[in-house]
Amino acid sequence: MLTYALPLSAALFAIGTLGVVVRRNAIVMFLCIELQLNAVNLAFVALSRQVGIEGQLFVFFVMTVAAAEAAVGLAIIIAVFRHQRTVQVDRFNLLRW
Amino acid sequence: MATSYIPLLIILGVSVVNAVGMAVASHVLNPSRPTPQKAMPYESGMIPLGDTRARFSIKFYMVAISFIVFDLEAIFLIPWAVRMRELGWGPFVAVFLFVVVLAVGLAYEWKKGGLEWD
Amino acid sequence: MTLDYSSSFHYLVALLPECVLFVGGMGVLLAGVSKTDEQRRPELGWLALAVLAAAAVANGWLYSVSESGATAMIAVDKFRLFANWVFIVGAALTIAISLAYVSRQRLQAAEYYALIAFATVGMMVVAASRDLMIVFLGMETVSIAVYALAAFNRRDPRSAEAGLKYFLLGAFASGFLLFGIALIYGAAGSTNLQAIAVAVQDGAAAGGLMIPGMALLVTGFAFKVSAVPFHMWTPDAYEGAPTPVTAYMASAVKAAAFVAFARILFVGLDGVYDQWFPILWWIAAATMVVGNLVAVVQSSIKRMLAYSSIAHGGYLLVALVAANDAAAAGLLFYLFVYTVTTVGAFAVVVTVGRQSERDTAIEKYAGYGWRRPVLGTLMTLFLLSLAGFPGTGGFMAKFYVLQGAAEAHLWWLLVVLVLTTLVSYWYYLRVAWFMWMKEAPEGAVHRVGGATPFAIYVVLLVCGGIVLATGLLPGAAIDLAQGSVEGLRHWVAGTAPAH
Amino acid sequence: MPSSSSSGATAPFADPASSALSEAAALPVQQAAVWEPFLPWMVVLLPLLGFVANGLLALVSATRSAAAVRAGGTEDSLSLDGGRPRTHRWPTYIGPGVMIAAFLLAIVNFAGMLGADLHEPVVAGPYWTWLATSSLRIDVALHLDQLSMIMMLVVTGVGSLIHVFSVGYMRDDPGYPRYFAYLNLFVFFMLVLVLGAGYPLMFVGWEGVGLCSYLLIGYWFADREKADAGKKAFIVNRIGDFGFLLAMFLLFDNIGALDFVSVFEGAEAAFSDNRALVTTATLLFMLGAAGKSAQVPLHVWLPDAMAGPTPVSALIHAATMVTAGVYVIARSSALFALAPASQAVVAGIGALTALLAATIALRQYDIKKVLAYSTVSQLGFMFLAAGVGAYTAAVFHLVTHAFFKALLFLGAGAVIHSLHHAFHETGSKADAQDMRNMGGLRAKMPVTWAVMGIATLAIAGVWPLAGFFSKDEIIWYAGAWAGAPGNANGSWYVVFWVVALATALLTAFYMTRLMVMTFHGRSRLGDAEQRHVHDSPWVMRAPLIVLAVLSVAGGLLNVPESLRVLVFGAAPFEWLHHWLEPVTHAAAEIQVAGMGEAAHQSPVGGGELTWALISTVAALAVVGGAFAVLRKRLYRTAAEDADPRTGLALALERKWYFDEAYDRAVVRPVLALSRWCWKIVDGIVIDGFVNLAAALARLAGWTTSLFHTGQVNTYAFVLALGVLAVLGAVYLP
Repeated sequence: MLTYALPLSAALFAIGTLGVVVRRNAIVMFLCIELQLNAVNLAFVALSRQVGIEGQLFVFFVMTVAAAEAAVGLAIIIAVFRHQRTVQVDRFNLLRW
Repeated sequence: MATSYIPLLIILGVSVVNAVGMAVASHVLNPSRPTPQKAMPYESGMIPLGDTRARFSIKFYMVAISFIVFDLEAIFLIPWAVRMRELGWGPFVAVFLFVVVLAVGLAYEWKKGGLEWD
Repeated sequence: MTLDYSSSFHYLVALLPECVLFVGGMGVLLAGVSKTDEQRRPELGWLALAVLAAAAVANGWLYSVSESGATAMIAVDKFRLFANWVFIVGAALTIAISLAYVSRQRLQAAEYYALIAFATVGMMVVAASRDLMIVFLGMETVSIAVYALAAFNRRDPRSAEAGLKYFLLGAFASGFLLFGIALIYGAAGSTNLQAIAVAVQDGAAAGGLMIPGMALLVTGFAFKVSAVPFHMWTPDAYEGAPTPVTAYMASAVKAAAFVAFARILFVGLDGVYDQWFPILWWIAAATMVVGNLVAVVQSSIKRMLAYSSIAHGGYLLVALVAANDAAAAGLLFYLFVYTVTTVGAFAVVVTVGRQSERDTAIEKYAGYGWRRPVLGTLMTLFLLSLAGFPGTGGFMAKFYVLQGAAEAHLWWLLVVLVLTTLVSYWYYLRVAWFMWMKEAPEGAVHRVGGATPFAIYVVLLVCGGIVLATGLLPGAAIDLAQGSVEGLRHWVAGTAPAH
Repeated sequence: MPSSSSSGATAPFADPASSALSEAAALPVQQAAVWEPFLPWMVVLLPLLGFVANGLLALVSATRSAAAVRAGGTEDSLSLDGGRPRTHRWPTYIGPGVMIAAFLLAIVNFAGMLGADLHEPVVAGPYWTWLATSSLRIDVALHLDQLSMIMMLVVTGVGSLIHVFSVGYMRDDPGYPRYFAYLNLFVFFMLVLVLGAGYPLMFVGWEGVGLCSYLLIGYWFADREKADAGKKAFIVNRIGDFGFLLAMFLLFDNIGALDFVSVFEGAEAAFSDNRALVTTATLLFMLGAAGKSAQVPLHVWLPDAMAGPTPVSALIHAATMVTAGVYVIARSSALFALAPASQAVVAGIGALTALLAATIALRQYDIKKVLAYSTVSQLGFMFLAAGVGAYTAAVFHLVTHAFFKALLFLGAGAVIHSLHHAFHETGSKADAQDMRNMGGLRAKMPVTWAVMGIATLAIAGVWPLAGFFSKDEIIWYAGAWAGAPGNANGSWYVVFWVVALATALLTAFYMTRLMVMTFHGRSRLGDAEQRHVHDSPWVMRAPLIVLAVLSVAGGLLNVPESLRVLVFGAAPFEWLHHWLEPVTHAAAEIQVAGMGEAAHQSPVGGGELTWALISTVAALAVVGGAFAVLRKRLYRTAAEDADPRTGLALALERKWYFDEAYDRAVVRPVLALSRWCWKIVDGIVIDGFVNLAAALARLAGWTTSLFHTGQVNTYAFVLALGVLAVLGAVYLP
């Protein structure tokens, strides 16, 4: 079981990472981050079969954190949208290196 | 155990192949002679104006966020509720405090007018 | 009393400062809701300060509480309590320099102060936790609150942009951190640091999950402490955020990440020192070099201080790499001094900008010292302390870290540290040079007007006093820091880690 | 004076070792009467109090002038015509007052030490524990021994004179209180440097004097060039600090302590089996010393530092701060003795510096630049002395140099002051520091001429003035070391000896040139200006005269037996040498054990008296010859003098192109590197990585939308790459 679940989790995580790197829409990027978190959830659940029940408990916490991030993140995205009329991150250039 | 899912997988595979195949086939087999008229979204209807993305009111967002928060409340309450009697008073107090915190959050949102649609 | 966590009540006791601050934060929030009067803003700030004072009392009281054993999820040790002082002081100073800013910028005061309180709670949780999952929750509490704070000024597009960048990248990095935790959990069978240490001793590192887990964890924390090459978000976020928030991010938030990082590395991952040593060695060196070199060419003081904070992160990483008691105590002492100094410097930046985001260009400081001698003198003091000039707390802190590095024979890191410190003199003194050696531009003289808020003066004098006191009479603070790390690294009774 | 007559005194030029050994035998552990230093902390504290008082006055004055500007006036409306404000009157008493008080206290302590026959350093304090960790304890305490006593006397004594001089010199400066605040602060840090009882405390002073030097060089900050000079000084000094800090931590790691007493006790044991380590440590100290004392190749800041007010140049850049490097080496003599290679480097750098700077001084026209290069050159002499283990000679030259170089600078200051006024009165734009604009001032400024003449003869090494004895001793020791039996680098020391001799003659030449161009020959001033040139007021003249007396008599401090005939036996025999014996004997013992006694003759034969006579005759000949030749020469004013220089003259005028070389080799690359880090490492990638990502994307036949990766994506990309790098580092080792 673990031999399938962990690579799957890693693959999902990698897809999420790739998504954050290549997508320009802030919301899509955020969705990709959620995908990463859920990949970790998968890993927790899979590992908990071997290790113990806490793994499943952790998933609850991660979900809560993800929800909180979503709330704040979307609020920030809305704030940005109000100024810029876009959520394409490559249009933001007020702050540059 | 896993074998019992095989028919399901087969159906899934067939449906995917079928759907993709039909879409591809129609593209491949279809003779393509576009005219300006044909290229319009509605060949003989109104010419569409503006963005296809309709604006949603910010209030939908507020409701959605509230929903997520109180939805997640449940995943902490249910495991406790299932075993409430065995767990005793300690966890009860803990859950009580948890709910109080959420209640404060709700009170804040209420006072701020986050729950009013208008 | 002694805590053995036999009842849930013990957790409440162990988390007393957190509880006090959290309840107080909610109180501030609700107080703000009930009062919509614009004039009430400063009062909410004072209320938040009072709550912090209560938390400080609770923190002091915890010194009289002991725990049985050193394996519980929530630590009640001096390491945590010292870190709490840093967070409380950092938060209090931040609130004090925010009072006028919040009113002037018409920010939502209740939410602003409550978020700072909640973020501080998160930091305390981070410092207290002996469990990776609690560390994660604490870090997220901090991060989410600070995302919101960074984007807090809704009228300023730069603030929103800073918040978005910080949020996207911070969440991204949290993913790596979490994945690392999951892998370590799988390898060690627990997220408890002591259990992990024992598992590593029993050979858990050979399983193939531990090392990548450690690597991901390290990168996650490297992001939180803005170490090169995970620092890209820092200048943008620091520049765009409201200046008091920038002060808070550069000081307390960074301190929290370092405290957790130290505990994890020194306790849980001590057995795989050989694996993380080279990684952190290179990250530390790169952070010092890039942070200092890039700071040289900055023209905005906020950005300069952002890169300076990256550079200081590099110095602190040296203490982590050294991984001995002197370095650990040095880390705590450094964090304290650095927090105070940084907030002090930002207090001047806020004042120069007249409670807004104006005049952040370093050229705007021309002649400032002669126009506002007290502010100019104190700013010079803070800059000298950041540069590590003898007689200031910054020197003592750096000296202490260097001592730890020398004891660990990290000669090359020591050379890099000293050399990059010398580079840092350039950009810190450039500001001092503008303040004292340059003539003010035409017309600037007339813009001096407006009294400096009382709270800012208090902050400046407190920070200046601490910087001087820790520079000249650091004995008490150093004793406290040394006492605070006793036993931290000796995680299994009787076996001192050897490297 | 305790001119103790030990048995080792029969050697014509007693080398430190034999007399040290014999004295140790003659005076077996005789615990001298315990000497209690009298308020030594007060000596350090007084200048600090002066700084605080003057600093407050400066702030009051600055606030007032800002208020005046706000009220619609200009900075000039505050000028001091209508009576001096109080903020400008009080510093006159506070600034020199605290200095003189400190000097008197220093004398009291000196007298006490004289009477005590002290063999071990007295550590006053600890006043408080600065840092106490499990492995290191640093106390704030004062290290009082014969060496620090000499330094304390020089710093407070010469410092007092220069403070008094400044009262006249800076009288009309709008920043008068600020000036005295900085000057007092400098003296405070300088005293911490020389009196601190350990390397960390010394480092405090070390950094502090650097900071004050920076502040005072950039004192007239309206002038961009001058502020830049301040920065240059600060940065070059930082390079020196780097060496100092590293050396300190090397010592800590090997000895476990940083206070002088423990370090020198533990040094031999700690380093006996690891000479490479002590060589590294001492070389790092040498780096620090070279930065502070302006030795090649770190000398470039000192001539630029002349941008500051002239009394500052006299105090900081001639008499005290720049000698800190010599002091560090003398203080660490027990360490340097363990590292002959480092000593050779010290001697070599010293000799090279002495020669190079002297050649540059030949072709400078700015009177202060000539003196600056002369200072660099004389510091080179001191390093040479330290490098040959003649620490007494180094300190001796340090003291006499403080006298005559301070005198030269103050004299030059008087000239500049006077000319500046004259040019100001007539509205001339001529440069008051350019010697081509001077000439024939002797008649107008006889006192200044006389005292500067004395100083010139002293620095040129003419008998019986101070410089003659101190310089002669250095040259003599350099030659003596060449013949030491165990000296592996003997042939190098022959070179050093020759260089030292040649430099001494160059010194005589360029100083004569300075005198002639300034005071003799045709006056190149206009008639209008001539009327305004005159000697300085008494408050400036008095310090000059005192320094002139010291420049004459200073040599009597350490007259060797063989030369006593030259002073008709009027001086105590090798007083300074005996005085410093308790400090230097440890180093001397190690040296003698390592390479045997130094030969008591020059490399080409001849006793000390012979060579002393030869050198003074040669110096006199050069002075006389140069005077005769140059006096007839018709100099043109700076404005008229437009001939392009070529060849060696150009190279000398351009100071051997050091500045240009540094600009190309260091300044520009560092700035370029900073920008590179900024644009490439940080800004990144905006081009590089993005294009890379795009190329990868195309390669995979992906969508073209990847062409426009925004910054956030780029940051995320870098972050992901970092993760991959870390993972790779874990997996691939």
